Amino acid sequence: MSKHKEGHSKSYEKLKLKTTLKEILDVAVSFEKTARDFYTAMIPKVSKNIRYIVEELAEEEQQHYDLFLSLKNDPYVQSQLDERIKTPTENHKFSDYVQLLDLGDNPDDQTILQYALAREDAAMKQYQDLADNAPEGELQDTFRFLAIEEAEHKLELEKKYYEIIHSGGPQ
Amino acid sequence: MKKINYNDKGSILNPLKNLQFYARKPVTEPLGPRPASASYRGFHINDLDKCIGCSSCQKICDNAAITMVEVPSIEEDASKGLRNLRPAIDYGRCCWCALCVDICPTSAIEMTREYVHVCDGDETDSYFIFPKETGIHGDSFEKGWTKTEDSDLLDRARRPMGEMEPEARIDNFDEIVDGFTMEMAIEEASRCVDCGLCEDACPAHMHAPNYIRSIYEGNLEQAVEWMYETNPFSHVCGRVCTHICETACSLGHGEGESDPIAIRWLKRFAMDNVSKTKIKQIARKGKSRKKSGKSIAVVGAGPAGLTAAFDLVKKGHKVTVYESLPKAGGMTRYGIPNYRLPKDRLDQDIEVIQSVGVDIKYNVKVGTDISMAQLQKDNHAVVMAIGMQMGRSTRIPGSDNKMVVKAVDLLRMIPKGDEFNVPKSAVVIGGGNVAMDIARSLARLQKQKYNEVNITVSALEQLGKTFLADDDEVIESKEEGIVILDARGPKQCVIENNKLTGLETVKVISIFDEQGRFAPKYDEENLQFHEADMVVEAIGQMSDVSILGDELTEELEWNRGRIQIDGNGATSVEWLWSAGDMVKGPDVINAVADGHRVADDIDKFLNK
Amino acid sequence: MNKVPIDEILNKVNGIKITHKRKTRIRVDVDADSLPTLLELIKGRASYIHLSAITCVDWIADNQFELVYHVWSYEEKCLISAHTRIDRGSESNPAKYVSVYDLFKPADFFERDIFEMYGVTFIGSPRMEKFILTEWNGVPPMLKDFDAEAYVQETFKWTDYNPDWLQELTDQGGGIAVKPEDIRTAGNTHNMSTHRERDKAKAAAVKANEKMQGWKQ
Amino acid sequence: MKKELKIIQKERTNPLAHVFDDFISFCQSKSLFMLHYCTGCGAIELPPAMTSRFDMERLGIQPMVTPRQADILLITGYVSIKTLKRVILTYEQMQSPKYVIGICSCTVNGGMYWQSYATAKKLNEYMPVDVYIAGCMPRPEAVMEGLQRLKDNIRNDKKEHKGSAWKDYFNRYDYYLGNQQALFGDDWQTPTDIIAEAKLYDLETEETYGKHTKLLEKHQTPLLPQEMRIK
Amino acid sequence: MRPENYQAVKLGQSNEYEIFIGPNHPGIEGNYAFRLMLDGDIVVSGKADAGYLHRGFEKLMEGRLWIQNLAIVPRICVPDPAPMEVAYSMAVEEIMGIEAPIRAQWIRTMQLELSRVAAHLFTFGGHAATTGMYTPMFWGVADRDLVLDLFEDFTGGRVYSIYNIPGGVRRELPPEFLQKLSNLLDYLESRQNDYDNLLFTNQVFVDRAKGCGALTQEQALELSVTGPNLRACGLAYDVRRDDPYLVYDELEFDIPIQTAGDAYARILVRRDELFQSIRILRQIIERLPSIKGKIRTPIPNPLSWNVRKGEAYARVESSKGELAYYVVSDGGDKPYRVHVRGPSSMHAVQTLEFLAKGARLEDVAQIMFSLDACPPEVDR
Repeated sequence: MSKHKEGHSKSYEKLKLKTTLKEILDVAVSFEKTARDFYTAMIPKVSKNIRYIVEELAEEEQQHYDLFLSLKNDPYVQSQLDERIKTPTENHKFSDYVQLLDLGDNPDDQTILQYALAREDAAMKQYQDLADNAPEGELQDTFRFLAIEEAEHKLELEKKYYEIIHSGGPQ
Repeated sequence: MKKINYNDKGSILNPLKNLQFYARKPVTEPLGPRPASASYRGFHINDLDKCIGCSSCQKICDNAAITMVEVPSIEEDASKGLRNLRPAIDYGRCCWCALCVDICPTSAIEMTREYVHVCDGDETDSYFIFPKETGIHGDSFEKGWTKTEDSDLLDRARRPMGEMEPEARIDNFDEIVDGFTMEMAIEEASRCVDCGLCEDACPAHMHAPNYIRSIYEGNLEQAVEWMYETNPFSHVCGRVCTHICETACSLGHGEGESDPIAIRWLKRFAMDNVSKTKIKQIARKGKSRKKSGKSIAVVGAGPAGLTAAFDLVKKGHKVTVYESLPKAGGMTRYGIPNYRLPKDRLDQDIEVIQSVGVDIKYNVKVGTDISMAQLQKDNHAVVMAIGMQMGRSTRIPGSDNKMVVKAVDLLRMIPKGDEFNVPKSAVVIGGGNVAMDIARSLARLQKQKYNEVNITVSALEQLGKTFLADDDEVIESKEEGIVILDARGPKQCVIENNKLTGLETVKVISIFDEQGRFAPKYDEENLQFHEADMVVEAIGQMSDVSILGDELTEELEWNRGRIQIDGNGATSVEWLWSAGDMVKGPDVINAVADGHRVADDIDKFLNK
Repeated sequence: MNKVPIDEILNKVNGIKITHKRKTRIRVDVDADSLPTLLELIKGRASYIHLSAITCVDWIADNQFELVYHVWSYEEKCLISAHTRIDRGSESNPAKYVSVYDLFKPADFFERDIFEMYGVTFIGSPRMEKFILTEWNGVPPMLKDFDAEAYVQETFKWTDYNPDWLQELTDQGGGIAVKPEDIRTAGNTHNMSTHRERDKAKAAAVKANEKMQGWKQ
Repeated sequence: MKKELKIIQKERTNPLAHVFDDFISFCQSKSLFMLHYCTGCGAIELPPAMTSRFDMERLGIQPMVTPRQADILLITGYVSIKTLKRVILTYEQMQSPKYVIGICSCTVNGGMYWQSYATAKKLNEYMPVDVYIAGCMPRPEAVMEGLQRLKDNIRNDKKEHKGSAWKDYFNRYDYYLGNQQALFGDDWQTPTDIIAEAKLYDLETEETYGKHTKLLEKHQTPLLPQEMRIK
Repeated sequence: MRPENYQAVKLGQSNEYEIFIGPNHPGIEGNYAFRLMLDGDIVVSGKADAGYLHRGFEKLMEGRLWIQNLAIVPRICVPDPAPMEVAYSMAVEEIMGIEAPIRAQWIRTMQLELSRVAAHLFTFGGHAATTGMYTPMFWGVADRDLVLDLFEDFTGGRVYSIYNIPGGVRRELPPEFLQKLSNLLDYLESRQNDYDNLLFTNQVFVDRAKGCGALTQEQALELSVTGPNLRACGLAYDVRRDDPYLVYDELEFDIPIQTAGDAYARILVRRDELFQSIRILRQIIERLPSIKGKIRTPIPNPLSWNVRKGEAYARVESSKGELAYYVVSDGGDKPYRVHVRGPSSMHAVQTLEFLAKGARLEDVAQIMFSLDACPPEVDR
């Protein structure tokens, strides 16, 4: 956990220094890229039967990456952000009670999901903090948008978690 | 009454009496149809939404006037008992007796007060109508003959099933339900309208209408014969089946109080009242005399594996079943407590299967005692049916304590007779039937040992809305003194000095989103602490696929964590099939259905 | 007139079995040989003068016809149903029995009816000829082995409807699924559960299998 | 289904022909005699329709006792094979134009006697039907509606060719005869010479003749005049 | 092959000749035929020719479920269908060993009596028409239609009620029904004078009907004549009183008799019976509201209803005479055998043949209508 916290604060500092929308998106894009690469690298390491989870995670990060990238190059980015901020995704706090574990060498499906959940949670909270501390206007909107995006992603993961873990058992 | 004077020849003036009729009102009705009476049996209408396509109207129709037509735009769902068949009525046959109205289980088909239909000689097509909300000519008429309580031809009430009182059952593992008596069974069986919705809904497509009919006729052996055609686990299914059939039952679709037929209890009744030797004879029926010379290995002696083995043996193949535990039955033995499924009944099912010629090797763990590669070498085909025997953990803080255990492990220990410390108080996490099973089992042990029950079940899901366990289970658990705390998420297991003291939970505001997917909302203010010596996790299970070995795991195609299979259970590896919980999810009847499918496919493959 | 209890009179007939079903119904079972005697007795001695009906029942499993004579007494206000069984005979050697026309005039109608519908010849009946079925050439239709429904399906054509709504449904991929005749061909309403689902599931499995074969290779 | 048949009609040159036709069909529709023959259970609703309560006479329809003078043949429900023979005889004896009304389910597809070995299932196999009235049995009001429909059809016959189903019997005699033969045997014959009538009315088509009429010729015995000898 | 009765005239012996009456003949009730050997206009002998309405009911019933037969039984006698339903239901109930609830029995009785009223009104018209009087037919049919309106009200069908079911009746009476019934009875009673003037004391009719088709009591008994026809010969016999069913033993009514045994006596018996029926219905109107309770004893689901082995002979007094159903069950879901003993099967064949002998040709139709013969009961 400590390892992650460190990462959090580091990126937090990094983002805090950025002052324009584009710059922030640049950093966000790079974060997504890191995440994607992390999951992609993990694919061959896990057993084949649970590989799909990691593959899907990588796929989702890739989608985020693509989204941020296209946003960055979108001339009407501001209006898009405004649109998105109007309907924030609620944080249901399920992940708060999921313990973050060490991934280890041979993680099982639950561990991977828990790790991914914690990661999204952390990212979301970080953008939330940044948004709270940023001055009103473009910057705050951008952070808020990013927080929402991460929250959304986390929610999807939670659903997946329930469907995979909370299932099974005889009648 | 005026007497007639027969001798009165009358007067010549008698015809003048007729003059009085000029003053009377004429009886002639104006031209055009008069409105018919309030219960007139006129042309039909059918509420297409209420109609479930059960074809009861077709069966009761004495004139063979009703054709069932398929309407593709209507949703079809076998598991809910909905067919997209709707009645079309041939007015060249109909006699307007309204029996179809009176039998309709959902009161969909009714009659209006419309009665005039005239057509030219070449327009007889208009005699074949598809009744909808509006009648034959698309006009709305007032309803005429509709079903009333008196005219209803169906018996809506289920025969009550006797149960042990909570006080009597709480300190032992005796079976709770009494079962039907012959009289009750016949009465219950007589309610069946033979629509076949149950058969469609059943994963194994058990011939429920046929065996219900046989029970009604008092021919229990015939009933058992029908059962064994599709299910060698009829004792088990007669007790613990998820009975999708009863959800589908057309009688259960009725308005108001209308119970589905107790198909499961009827099955139980028939099985219990036919002798074991007779059942063995029945089970052997249709066994191939010829030996095929092919051998098949089945991994796991659960319902899926044994069903496949049973079928394959009957087809003349040699089958060996490998079981890692000392007894067969899989989850039905090591997952379902005695009070729901007495083990002698399970033993009987297995004995019957063995009597057909299935060879079971106990205490052999594939992967350690014998490798998959070895099985492949020795056999023409291998069936993997290992089930889901590993419990999932919540992995909340403190869940690594040794007094935090998984329900499946505990459930397995009880029938095995393994000793463990019965906790004075326990919390069960989970809201499914497994959670109820372990809670009720522990309650019994507590009662035996401490003479009091102290069990709390804490579940994310909300009672009466999203709760997973069957209603009966919840009701019975409560009767037995188990506290069910719904809508609570586990926060942490509280550990003090390395000793478990209890579980902390947090309130769940809502659990599913609009699409019915999991999206829990927690209220962090609302915390609660449950004191407990033991926390049992009953949230989910998984399959121990590690026994396949890395190589095979790599070779196989997977589908979201489960071995990818085709419609018949064949995996991507030519010699390997997979069946049961490990590929289909947890359910005896699904496992049995899977077993049949796999056996059929293997047989086809071997005879190629 | 001294009233003799009916049982006493009945018991004069050899091998009789008397069942008092209710106050106004007595069932007696007698041999075919003794039945005319019985009828004569109850008509002559006990005022059973009203022949209500003669019924023939075809017990094909026993290869027998059961003849039931329902006789009513206006005085006793009681109905005696005299049951007897005769051999069912065969096509070449049709069933025969004696007529009771001498005793009861209406037997003419009932015996003729049974002759037509079951092919039982009543010896001594005045008009052993066709009456209702004068234009029927087949076997006596009431025999259990005459399958009327099969005959009808063979002889007659049904109206072939093709209304617009059906055409529409057929275009959508639906249309007639279960005809009323389909569920009756089994001859028994109870073997007619539709197995469409099962068939469908099988078809789907076959399809899926074909698809799988693709990636297997 | 009914095919459009070519009928060789004499050239009508009179310009007033159509006016005349209309007038004739108007008159025909206003005065109809209904043959009093109850073939089946639907007949029970005819007395109410005929008598004061529903009063068929206000439509200009009255019962008539002989087929020769009747215009309408009401088939009131099922026709047993035995009756069907008589019905066909009766129908052929009626003078053209003649109309058949099929009442009840039974005339369309066997009705509730669909299982019966003794009843015919489809009336229109044996004679052309003008109007069907649904019901088992139809109420007098429905019967009245049916009769009105028939009247309308007769009235509009020249425009829509609805009220001339009877011509079909001559046009396609072979078809009807074939169905009759299938049911009654090959030697089935009636005293009426339909082919001669068809020739007379100019109603013969290629479908008037066929293998069934050939069969009829083979079996037909001349109908000798009956002698009545009273001393 | 031509139907045999096409040829209207055939050579007979000496001066006798044969003619066919029916099936299409205004003097025949229903679809029925009669072959007469005539000498002048005196009938030498007559032979009934039935089967025009044959549908094979008894065969049909063997092929249908117990409950499906409910729809088919009323068709056996069209003018008076209610006793058919009741008799069949009673027979099945007897085999099953169940009994309809008392209220259902009262309702059934009411239905039977109403049906009798309707049937008798119909017969007056038919009988009168054979003597050339059409007004009674217009009246009788119109008045019968009022009864049918009531049937429609409480059974849902005008003619075929399909209202009975083994175990009871299908529907509770609609509100205000008894009031309507009472009004109808008032009306019918008020018509008594009209009918008497028009028909029963009409000298034209009386002269035609008196002495026509006379039966002595002995002849009637020998021919198994029942119902009003038997009562017209002086024997006060009625199934309702002598073999009581439903609630007839709780009702007060007289059994009207005549002694002449001719057509006139028969129609007078029917006239008196009509008013006895009204008397019974009045008692029912009075008693029925106080009889509460269910109207149906539950039977098993009709699709899988096996009636236990056994047989029953249920007798009912229909408007024509003694109607009986002999039902045999072999324990299956369909009747093994149903035998319908229609009263007209006795009247329309042997009795008619007997009475026609020596009658004049123009009286044959009257004799048939006066016997109230219902051909479908013969043909089935």
